[in-house]
Amino acid sequence: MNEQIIIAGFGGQGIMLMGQLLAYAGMLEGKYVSWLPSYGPEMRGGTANCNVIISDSPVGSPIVTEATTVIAMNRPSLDKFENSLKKDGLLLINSSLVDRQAERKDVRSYYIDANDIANQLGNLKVANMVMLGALVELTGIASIKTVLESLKKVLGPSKQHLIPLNEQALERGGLRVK
Amino acid sequence: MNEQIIIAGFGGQGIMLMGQLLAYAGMLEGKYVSWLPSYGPEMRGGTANCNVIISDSPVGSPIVTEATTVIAMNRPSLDKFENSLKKDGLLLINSSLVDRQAERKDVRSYYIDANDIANQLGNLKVANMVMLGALVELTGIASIKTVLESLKKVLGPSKQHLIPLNEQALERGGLRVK
Amino acid sequence: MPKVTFKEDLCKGCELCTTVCPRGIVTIAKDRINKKGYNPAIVTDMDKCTGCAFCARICPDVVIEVEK
Amino acid sequence: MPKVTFKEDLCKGCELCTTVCPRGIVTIAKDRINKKGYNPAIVTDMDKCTGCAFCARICPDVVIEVEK
Amino acid sequence: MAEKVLMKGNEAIGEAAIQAGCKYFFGYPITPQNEIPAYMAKKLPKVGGCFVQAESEIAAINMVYGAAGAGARVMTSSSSPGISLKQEGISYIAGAELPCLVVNIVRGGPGLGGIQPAQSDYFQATRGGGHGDYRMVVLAPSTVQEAVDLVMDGFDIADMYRNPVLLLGDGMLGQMMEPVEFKERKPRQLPEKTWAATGWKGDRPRSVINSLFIDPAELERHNIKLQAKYDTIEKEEVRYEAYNTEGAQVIIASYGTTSRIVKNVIDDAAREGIKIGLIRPITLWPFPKEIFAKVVGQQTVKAVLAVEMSLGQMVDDVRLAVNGQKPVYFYGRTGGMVPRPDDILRQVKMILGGEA
Amino acid sequence: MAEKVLMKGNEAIGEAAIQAGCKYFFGYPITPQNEIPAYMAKKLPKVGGCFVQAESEIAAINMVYGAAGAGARVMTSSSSPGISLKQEGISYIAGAELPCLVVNIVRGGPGLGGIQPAQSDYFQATRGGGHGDYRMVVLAPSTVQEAVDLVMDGFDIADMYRNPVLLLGDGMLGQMMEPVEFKERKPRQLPEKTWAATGWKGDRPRSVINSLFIDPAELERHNIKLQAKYDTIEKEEVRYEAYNTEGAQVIIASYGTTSRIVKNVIDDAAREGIKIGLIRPITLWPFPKEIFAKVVGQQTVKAVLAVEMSLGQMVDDVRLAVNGQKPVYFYGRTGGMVPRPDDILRQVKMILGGEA
Amino acid sequence: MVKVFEKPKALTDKPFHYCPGCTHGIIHRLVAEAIDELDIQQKTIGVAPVGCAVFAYDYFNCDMMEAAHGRAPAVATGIKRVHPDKVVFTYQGDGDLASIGAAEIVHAATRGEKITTIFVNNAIYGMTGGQMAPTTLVGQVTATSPYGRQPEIAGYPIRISEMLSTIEGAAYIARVSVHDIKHLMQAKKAIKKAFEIQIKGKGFSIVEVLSTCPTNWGLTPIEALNWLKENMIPYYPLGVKKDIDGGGE
Amino acid sequence: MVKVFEKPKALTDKPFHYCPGCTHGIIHRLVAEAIDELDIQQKTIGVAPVGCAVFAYDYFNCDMMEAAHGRAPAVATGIKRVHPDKVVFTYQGDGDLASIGAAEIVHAATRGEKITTIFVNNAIYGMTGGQMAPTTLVGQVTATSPYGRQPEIAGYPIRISEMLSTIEGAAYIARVSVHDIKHLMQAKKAIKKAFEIQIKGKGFSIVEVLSTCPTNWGLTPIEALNWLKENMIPYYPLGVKKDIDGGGE
Ligand SMILES: Cc1ncc(C[n+]2csc(CCOP(=O)(O)OP(=O)(O)O)c2C)c(N)n1
Ligand SMILES: Cc1ncc(C[n+]2csc(CCOP(=O)(O)OP(=O)(O)O)c2C)c(N)n1
Ligand code: SF4
Ligand code: SF4
Ligand code: SF4
Ligand code: SF4
Ligand code: SF4
Ligand code: SF4
Ligand SMILES: [Mg+2]
Ligand SMILES: [Mg+2]
Repeated sequence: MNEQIIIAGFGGQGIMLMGQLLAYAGMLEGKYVSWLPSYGPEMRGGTANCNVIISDSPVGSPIVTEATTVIAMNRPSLDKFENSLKKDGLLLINSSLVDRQAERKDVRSYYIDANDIANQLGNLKVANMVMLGALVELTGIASIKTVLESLKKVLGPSKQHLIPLNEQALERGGLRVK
Repeated sequence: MNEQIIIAGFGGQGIMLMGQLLAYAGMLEGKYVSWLPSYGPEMRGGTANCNVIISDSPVGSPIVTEATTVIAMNRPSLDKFENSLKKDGLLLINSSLVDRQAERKDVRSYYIDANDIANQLGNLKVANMVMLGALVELTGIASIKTVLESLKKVLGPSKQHLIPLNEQALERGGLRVK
Repeated sequence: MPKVTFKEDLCKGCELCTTVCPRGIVTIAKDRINKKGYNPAIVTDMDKCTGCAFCARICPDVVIEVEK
Repeated sequence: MPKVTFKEDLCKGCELCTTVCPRGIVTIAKDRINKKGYNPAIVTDMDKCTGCAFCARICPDVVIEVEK
Repeated sequence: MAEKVLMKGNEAIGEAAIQAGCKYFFGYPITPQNEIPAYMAKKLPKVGGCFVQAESEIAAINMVYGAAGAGARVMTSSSSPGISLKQEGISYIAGAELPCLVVNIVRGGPGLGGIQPAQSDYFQATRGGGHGDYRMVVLAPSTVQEAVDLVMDGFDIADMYRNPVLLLGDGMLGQMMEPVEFKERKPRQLPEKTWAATGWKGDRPRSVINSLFIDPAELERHNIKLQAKYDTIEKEEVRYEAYNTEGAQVIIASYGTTSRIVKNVIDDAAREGIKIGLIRPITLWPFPKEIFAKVVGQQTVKAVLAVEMSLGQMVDDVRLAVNGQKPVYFYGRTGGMVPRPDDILRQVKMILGGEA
Repeated sequence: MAEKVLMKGNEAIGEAAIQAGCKYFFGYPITPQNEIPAYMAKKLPKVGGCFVQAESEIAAINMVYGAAGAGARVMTSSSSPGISLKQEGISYIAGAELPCLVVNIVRGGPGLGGIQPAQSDYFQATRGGGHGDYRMVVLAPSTVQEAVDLVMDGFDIADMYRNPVLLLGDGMLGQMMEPVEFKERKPRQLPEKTWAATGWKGDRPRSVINSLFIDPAELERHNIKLQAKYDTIEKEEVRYEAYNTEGAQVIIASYGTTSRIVKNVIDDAAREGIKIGLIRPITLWPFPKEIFAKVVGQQTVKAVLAVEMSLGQMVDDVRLAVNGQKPVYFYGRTGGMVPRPDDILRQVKMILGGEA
Repeated sequence: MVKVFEKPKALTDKPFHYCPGCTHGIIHRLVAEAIDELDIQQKTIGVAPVGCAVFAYDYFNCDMMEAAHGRAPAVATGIKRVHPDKVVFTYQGDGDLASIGAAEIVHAATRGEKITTIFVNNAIYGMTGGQMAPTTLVGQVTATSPYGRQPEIAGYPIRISEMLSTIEGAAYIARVSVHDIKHLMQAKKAIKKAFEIQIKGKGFSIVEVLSTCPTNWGLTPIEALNWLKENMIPYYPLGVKKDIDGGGE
Repeated sequence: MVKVFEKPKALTDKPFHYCPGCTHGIIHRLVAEAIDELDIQQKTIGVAPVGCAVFAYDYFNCDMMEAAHGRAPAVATGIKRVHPDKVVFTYQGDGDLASIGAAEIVHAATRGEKITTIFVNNAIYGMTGGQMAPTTLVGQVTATSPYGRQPEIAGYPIRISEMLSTIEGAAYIARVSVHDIKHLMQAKKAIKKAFEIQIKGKGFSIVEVLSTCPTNWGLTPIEALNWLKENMIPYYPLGVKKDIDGGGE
């Protein structure tokens, strides 16, 4: 396995957390992993993205130049990263916020209405977990269980009550692409 | 000509000025010259010395390692620099303040009671000029006239009234070793 | 009658202008987003405007122009 | 009777001690120089000393010791 | 075996320092290293230590001087412009022979520059941006795990030799997350800090922490003593990784995060039948000269290529190490741009094709 | 011909600057360069200029940044620790492409060190003690006259390339007096300072003096532009003196005041039938590589000896220039100690005798 | 119809990069209005800091320089000495001015440097993501005071205006706020006055403007204005601290 | 017979290198006497400045560090944080403290750093040969104010004690002089008090001591004391400027 993933969206959409959970889950499943965020001057409303690598062998460059998967949580992200995807790569588009189709025809595109699903679950903030659910379902990088386990570690003791909601979101995301 | 001169004494004895006048005079007489002072943290009562080179060819190192002439204005200076003098070099000792004879027998030593002579002239400060007079007399590095000319330039317009006294001191110094 | 104009695409939806209008006619248009991705501020009832320019003065992004 | 001792070789002849003695008995020995090359301070008439230690207190070089 | 955790480079550096017994941190905010002071502010009070946000980088390095002189394990971190400001202080620390760890998470320069990863402070790090004849040991990790290990080793090296140690990373290393393990380490035998200023009870010579030697002969003696120490370090502390070097056609010299990209290139090249070797200096000073001399001596090696995130700084050291044996080429990106594997490979091909 | 006057190096530097049209000086006291600010304080008001004693070296270099950005010929001077403090500012000046003259009258280090002459800031000067990919032109006079000439040239070079120029002297040069002549110079054709911030009347693009490029691609472009400038400087501005090099058995590389001592050695050696040549870099950056390659190529030359008042800094550049053609040796004194002619000659003999 | 309010000429057309509701934008505009009203745009040279306002050189429509962190007063000194007839101002945050640049501001005041400083005190380091500033209030949680600023460890917030008022060369010092219309009008008056003091050659002038950082305070813009009013003003009393030209408290 | 006056134990036997009549020597002794009287020699760590007092590490008979120019308060902070139970003091000149080290002293005070600073104000840079200091009086001729300090160019002398008094973390601030016996006894009292404040953990304490530099003032030691009295004291009024422990003016 050598998954090279780009996750991108607005700051505030939980982009960084998605990537971290993925990397964490990969690590728990015994893979070599890395997570690399974009960073810049602190300003609200900016865009954010991160690179995640999950591999059977040690990670060389943590920078993803040719992605196996791109998750575009908003329109500018799709515009920016669609071309970074390698042939036959996986393109996950948050169709709730992206008003166009993929241009690439040589990739596997999925449209997930993550914000709408999250809304249905009663909390817009879990749109990222919906997408993550879809991703793990499609790639088998990690099980939803491991992702949840990762979430428990990342959230810390005070926020364990959020686990069930996130579990639901992950599952809904998975179902959406099954 | 390649005169390598060390002049040393207490701070306040006008050591630096002696050296500068010598270098200035050398320059006016068309020689290559350099003047290099010792320097250190500003403290009264310390010792001071300078190196003067007057030469027919361009000056290499401005540091005198083997002196052709040493002027010792006080005892510590004699102790420190007597050995820097090359064989047959010239050793001028301010006998007013130095209470010993030269140890070197392979050099030409002169004892000049510079402070006493200066005192007689009514101004202890010109002891340095007395020594300088002796030096130029003995070496012919420059004429007393050129030294005086240099002094005029160095003193600046406001202090020209001091020239006659200094001229006297130079002459008295010259006479002392004639 | 005073006229208040919003350079809508500069608005960041911070809502500061909505707090200072003596006539309470400045609000956020919850129903649309501008190019920057914010719900922009608007004047609901221009007739009531006094042209006091308070809204413009507090706006950190120089979004608003006022004529009288 | 108070006793004032000078570590003469430390003296720098600054004369500060001469200005504070209430009895005016501290002066500079113009006739001799110490190791450092200064005319050192001395007490001329120890009998008059009150042991006030003013001379010692103003001395910047801790030259003076006073006993009483 | 300790548990593996996923950590940001900057936070891992902080945690490693704490586990190495560092109780004092003095710093000043600057991107992209802000997670280090934030981590220390959070954690040091819990281990009985102390975090002070200094008023400036200069104050920070001088607080480090004070704390190190007082006998503590102490650290500061910053990024390029802030490290420039610390140069006088670092020179003082080297001059007074105090141990400490300085971290530079490099960003693009010169001037205010940018905040993206760069390696353009190599000269400053290895040549002493400060004045006088002195050296810092410069450690250049390429992974978060290595950063952790080198932080711990760095404190030991600092204490061993009474010398400042610089950990040189970049924005990428500081910001990325990787699994790390805080291993049990067998402690190095370190000299006692009898020289530290801790209050003088008369039971040892009075401690005076100082770098002033007004008599030049004394200062020269001091400098020669320092030089002897540096000679020992050059003998004892050189570290590098030589990867795939046997029979290589081209040797790439690269360090830190850049070397990871080079590793990708090596794999890509292998697929095309080109054999590239990597020498990755882990200590930038002392520079691993000997391995270069040795590897480059191989018949197979046609050339050496230095790859850096700068416009050519380490390449000087590579040239000095290669000493004319083989041609040395350079490829670099700068200002926060990161070399791409395909561009590096193109360089290698050009060299082999005689076009470079 | 102008009149010859006997002047202290430091004062001559000040006078040369004024004659070169420098009207602004910002500095802070430090031995052994105090005569420069004192001279400027006395003279600048008389030429309608301005001397400001800054609160620190950092403030001074940033005042220089401001004045240079405002279009003025401007200068600062200091000595080693003070120059370390200026590194961030110098990096900013290089980054914003501002012209100015910085003078370092070097003293022994590291730390507070001493105040006697040294050359141990060579690395800092030539490698940029500051952060980022930048260079300063470094001029190293060996006589007071040359200091005067190079100060004047230095301002022109700075304006020509919009780059800081460093004049690197030492305590000996600053304190000694020699005859100097302030020659009529034919002015170099210099570009107009249309970029300067002088108040914007709309008749030119708004002037923005800046070194921030938040987009790394932009910063890289800026760096590459700077690099192109440095390449031009390397081509156009190299200066050196080659003395007695033809048929020499040993080439000594030495600069500044040390090279004067070497000249004595050359005479002494000649008397003993040993032929020594001297290459004296006048620009330390750009370093005169080519002349080394050329001279050292001579059959007669057995070896190169770098002589410095440091523990070995320029020797790196000499090695890089010689590139393995001939062995390169080093002899240095440090901490304010000055090499003695007889000791240097002994080194040469040891080299020739195969003992070094 | 006449424009009763429009963008001042001394601002460029570049939209501000500041976070929504950040009062840096208001303060920029007030400075620009003062420049317009005094008709000095053509002879003004501004100095941008390192901080969120670093891009001020893109916004003020006059010649600008970007200074190293904290050194704007030194840079301004260099400019002013070369162009004594120009109007030179610095725009600096509290990290920039009160922390790393403390010596530079104290000495610009001491020299009576004829420059004007706009000092934006938002009790935090905005640009770098919300670390403690010397002006951070006691108890305030920041990235580097995670348990709230504790006086035992980090001391008490510094009152720059009061401190500089002890310096002879400082001619005009005022602390203002922009949390409501009334106060921002006063702020503008103070800024204009500060420029006038410079133009008259009286000495150093500085206006400390209390400002918000909704992002790093973790508040909405409206909440942030209230927090400023309720927490900052009691510790940082508003008013003219010094005015050698008459006035003052 | 009892010794009514002898060299304090907290001074080593090394003779001072100061110029004849330089009051640095008196001030050293007063500090040492305070250390003796408080019996804290074994737990005191001193920090020497860069300035004429650079060799203070040879004179104070306790552990000492030599700090970079102006940075003594930062160095002392580092020491004190490691050894909160020790007594840490800095000894600094006016160039060191008021000029290059202005930020460091302001922030040591701001942090309420529990250290004591002895600030020797002699209105000049002694060590480097008599340049203008920020404390140099108007009109005073120095190497870098050859026409006398001109306020138009160099501003007015800075009153450090008054400036620091505006800072909350400063617990004790006094200005004293040593030009006569009465005043030097007061100086000693202030120095002792400053140490006591530190020992009690009250915060930052500083004693500004007016001092002479006969060499660079170009006066005899006696003339220098008079010059201090007649010129410095009127501009630098003596007294306790702040004492959170009670007292003050
Ligand atoms: C020498 C140096 N140190 C640190 C930094 C990092 N830095 C950038 S902005 C900033 C602080 C900004 O805070 P402030 O001045 O309060 O301005 P604000 O962003 O709050 O407006 C810092 C520390 C830097 N660029 N240069
Ligand atoms: C960074 C740095 N800048 C400048 C100097 C030079 N220097 C040494 S002492 C001194 C000033 C001393 O004046 P002050 O602090 O008033 O002490 P004083 O000698 O008057 O007691 C200076 C500028 C230095 N050593 N280091
Ligand atoms: S101008 Fe005044 S009344 Fe009109 S909308 Fe704006 S704030 Fe309201
Ligand atoms: S104040 Fe300005 S930016 Fe904020 S909501 Fe109103 S118009 Fe928009
Ligand atoms: S102790 Fe008092 S009375 Fe005695 S000599 Fe000294 S000053 Fe005079
Ligand atoms: S005060 Fe001290 S140093 Fe000065 S003259 Fe008196 S004893 Fe000597
Ligand atoms: S981080 Fe704070 S100060 Fe900076 S722009 Fe955002 S709100 Fe304003
Ligand atoms: S130079 Fe001045 S301050 Fe320094 S020791 Fe001499 S008199 Fe004292
Ligand atoms: Mg701020
Ligand atoms: Mg002083």
